[in-house]
Amino acid sequence: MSERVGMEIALAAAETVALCRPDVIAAYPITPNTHIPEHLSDIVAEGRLDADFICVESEHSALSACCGASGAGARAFTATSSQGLLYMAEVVPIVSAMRLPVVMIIGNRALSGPINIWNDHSDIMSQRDVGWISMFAANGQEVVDMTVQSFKIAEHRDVMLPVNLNLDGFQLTHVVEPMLFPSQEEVDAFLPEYEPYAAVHPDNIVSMGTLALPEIFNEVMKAKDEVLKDSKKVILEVWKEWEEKFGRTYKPVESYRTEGAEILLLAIGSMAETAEVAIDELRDRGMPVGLLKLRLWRPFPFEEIRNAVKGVKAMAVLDRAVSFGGPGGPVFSEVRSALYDEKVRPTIISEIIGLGGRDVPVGDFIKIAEKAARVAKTGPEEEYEIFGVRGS
Amino acid sequence: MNIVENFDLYAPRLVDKEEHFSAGHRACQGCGEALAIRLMCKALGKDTVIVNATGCMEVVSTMYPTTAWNLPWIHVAFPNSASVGAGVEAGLKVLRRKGKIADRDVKTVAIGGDGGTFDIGLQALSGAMERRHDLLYVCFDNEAYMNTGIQRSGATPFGASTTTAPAGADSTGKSEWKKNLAEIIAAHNVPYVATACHSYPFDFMNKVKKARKIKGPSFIHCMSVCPTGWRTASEDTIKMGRLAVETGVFPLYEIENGKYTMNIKPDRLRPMEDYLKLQGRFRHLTPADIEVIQTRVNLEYNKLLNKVENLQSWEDLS
Amino acid sequence: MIEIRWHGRGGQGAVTSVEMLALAAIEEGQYAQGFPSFGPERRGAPVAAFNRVDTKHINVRSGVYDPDVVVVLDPSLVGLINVTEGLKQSGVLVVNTSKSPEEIKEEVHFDGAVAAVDASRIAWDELGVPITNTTMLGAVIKATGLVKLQSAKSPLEHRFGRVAQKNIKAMERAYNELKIATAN
Amino acid sequence: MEKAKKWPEDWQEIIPGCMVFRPGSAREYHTGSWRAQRPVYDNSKCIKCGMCYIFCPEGCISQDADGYFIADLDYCKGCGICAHECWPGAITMVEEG
Repeated sequence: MSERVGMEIALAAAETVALCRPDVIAAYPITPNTHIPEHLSDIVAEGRLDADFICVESEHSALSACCGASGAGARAFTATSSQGLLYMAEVVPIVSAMRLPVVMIIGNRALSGPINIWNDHSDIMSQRDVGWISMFAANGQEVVDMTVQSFKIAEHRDVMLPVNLNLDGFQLTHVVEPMLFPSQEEVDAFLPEYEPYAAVHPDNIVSMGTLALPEIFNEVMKAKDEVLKDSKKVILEVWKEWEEKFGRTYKPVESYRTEGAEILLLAIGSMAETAEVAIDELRDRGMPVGLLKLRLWRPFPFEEIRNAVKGVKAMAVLDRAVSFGGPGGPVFSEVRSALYDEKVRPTIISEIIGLGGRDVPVGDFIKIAEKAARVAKTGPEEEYEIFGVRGS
Repeated sequence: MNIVENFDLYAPRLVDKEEHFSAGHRACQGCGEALAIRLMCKALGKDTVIVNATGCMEVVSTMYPTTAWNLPWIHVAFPNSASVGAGVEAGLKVLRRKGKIADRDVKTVAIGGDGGTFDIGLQALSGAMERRHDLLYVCFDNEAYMNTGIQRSGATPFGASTTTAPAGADSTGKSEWKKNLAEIIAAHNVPYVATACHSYPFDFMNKVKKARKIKGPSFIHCMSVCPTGWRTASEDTIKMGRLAVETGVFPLYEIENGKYTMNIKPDRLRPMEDYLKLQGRFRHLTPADIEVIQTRVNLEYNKLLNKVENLQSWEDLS
Repeated sequence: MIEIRWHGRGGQGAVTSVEMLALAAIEEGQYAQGFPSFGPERRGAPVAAFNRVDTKHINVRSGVYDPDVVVVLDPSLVGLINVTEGLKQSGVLVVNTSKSPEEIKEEVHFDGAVAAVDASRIAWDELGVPITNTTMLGAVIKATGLVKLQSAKSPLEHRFGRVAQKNIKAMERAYNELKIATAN
Repeated sequence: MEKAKKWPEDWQEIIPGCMVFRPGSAREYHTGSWRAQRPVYDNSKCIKCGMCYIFCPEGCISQDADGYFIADLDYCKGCGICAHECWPGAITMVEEG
């Protein structure tokens, strides 16, 4: 039976990871994810989890050790944020190329510089094209649920890819709130023991991490791309099973009050929850506005995005990262590109908000929705906007 | 004629006949590193997992869809064979504890070149040694970044001309001395640290066997002659390694629990000129340059002898 | 939904206060958030921490701007910072002070309700340290009625182990000794 | 050992992670073509010490039934180490072709 417990979400993430019985955890402290490995080391020290906690000397080594452990056939977990993710960056695309189902929780934080420890999505957006499955949680319950799901998806024989689960630093990691925890029996029933496709052991000799020459590299990349795209089938299956067992629904793109909506906001991460409050207010005022919440970032849910915008006149895509000198926020450019070939498509605007921990209160979502309603009639006013920036 | 140390007739009887590192690898003609790896694998035997840093040996041995390895082998990147090794070791340990794999001792051995060990991988190596993983790390030192075309590393000796520390009108090649890596690792209180060279195959293999038995971290620094990078004749690979030892520029010694032992102690050191003159990378050196090198080699050798004579095992100190 | 802002100094345990209050509410089946101000403040610096309590899932994840309740853990902060900033007129200010609530009301020019308790003295008496976070929890529970006093006991027991009973005693004393000056 | 194609033709044939499950399959590639000179043994001088075997970077020298050594010319790159290290002088390097 699930138990309702109040807890800091970072600790809840650690507790849930422990329910998934990882064999090896390797992590390095960095704000705001630190409480996750800290608490996992507590759980191991208390004897509640039979795992090796490798207290590595860098994030590069954290992900490297996870590669080694996963390559040896162990279930491996790590967590990081921001600069830590960048320090891992060399190893990140290798993990997916080697088809090692490592699970990583990222407590999203702005990239330096200037140094800033607070939330935005510039860290994960910098690691977009690396072949990992990438998902966002919007509240503590989703962190708990998606942590368990992540292991199952990653380790599925048709997937065998690493998963990063993103939760907003501080806005989620440091918040105490109630969550329903599945029992150990429920997790064990949902998540089978990890059976590696291959492992480095003399009983079954394999070479992992080989060299690929130009004669084969296109095919290798195509194979990597196809398996990531195909993983959506498994992701949907796992979410369906989760819904059947636990009654909570997960979709690649979720909608909130979109019936009859002419204006949409599209948000990612925890701000999608705050945006709901704004939608309620605007609906009360009679504005036909709804909200899309993007949960699955990679593989990108093209079909779901196309279906979700039918009949919509204008949509504001909210990004928590800047693509400097680029086409607008990274989520925006993906969404716009998904809709380019549609005969009828909404006007889309890019609103970049909440950088480096800048608070995004309900009123900001209302103003953005109002702007979207305006451009539905007049057309876009600029390529993209850093919303609410002083001096403009 | 003293061809090899402790010369044993019928050498093949003394070693594992299995070729765990198979022919067909694409190392250069006369590659000392390929030889050293072949010998290391014979000493390790089959219950071994090899964790390879990016470098010549990884590139020449595992061109997909083939592999030269008859041992389980994993490569991830350049700077992290020690941390990948740490993960492999931890993974195998936990899986064995949980009864998910066979209950027998499988040694994790991380390997890297001098670039991957002295320079870019030093942090990961230091971390792995400090954390006391049951891990043997073997550095195959050919004294430059050979895989990328002979660039200077922290292991490149003073005076060597490399493609990033070239000799020229205003330069005598590398202007800094080689980093003393064995001492750095020994300072981590690693119970077994040794230097070795493929030119002394039985000494090297014995050291590998000794290190393999250590429950905890161990480290071997294996000088590996690179005919391409050193600009020596391919048939001289063994001779060059022997000269490195006989001149004292690369003495073979062990540090066991803090106690130093000199394994090969020539009666008289040969002059450095004998070693330097055979190598294209040192061709530009003047007699004065060689004198500077000779002085330094003498000093370092004497420092080592001093340790050999005076330092005791920790066990005798406690 | 009730929003609460706690003022304290780094090291005084404001974050523990918000956690304990959130856990007490959650224990009762309510929904609650507790979170720090996320700043880099170190020991001694003025800090804030926040609660939201509601009977249904709370989806707001932005800052707290118009709190219903403000709690001041450290008497020296009154006058140093604007403790009533954004505080709703219908709300309540809960202060650790040796002064009367009427005096505080005058001092901070607040027309709403003010509650006062000498939490520092209680903390000295019961805990032997001037850390008022658990003591003030009792004051807040009394002033707001958000949760039952009983509901805060198990989070305190879980958090404080051997010294839990002392903290519970301090909390109970603050609950009983709180004085309230009603809104104008 | 099953002889594989030099390259997998299609992307569908790529083994997950480019793993290789055929230990020692590098032997499919014959490095003997790199050789400019080959070792020739004079068994009348051979004392069967095995130093050529020990020092071969390719590991391509083996012992025959009589205890003499032979280099596998499919793999011998002609580096000359064996000849150089053979102190009784039983091996000489001979130009190919």
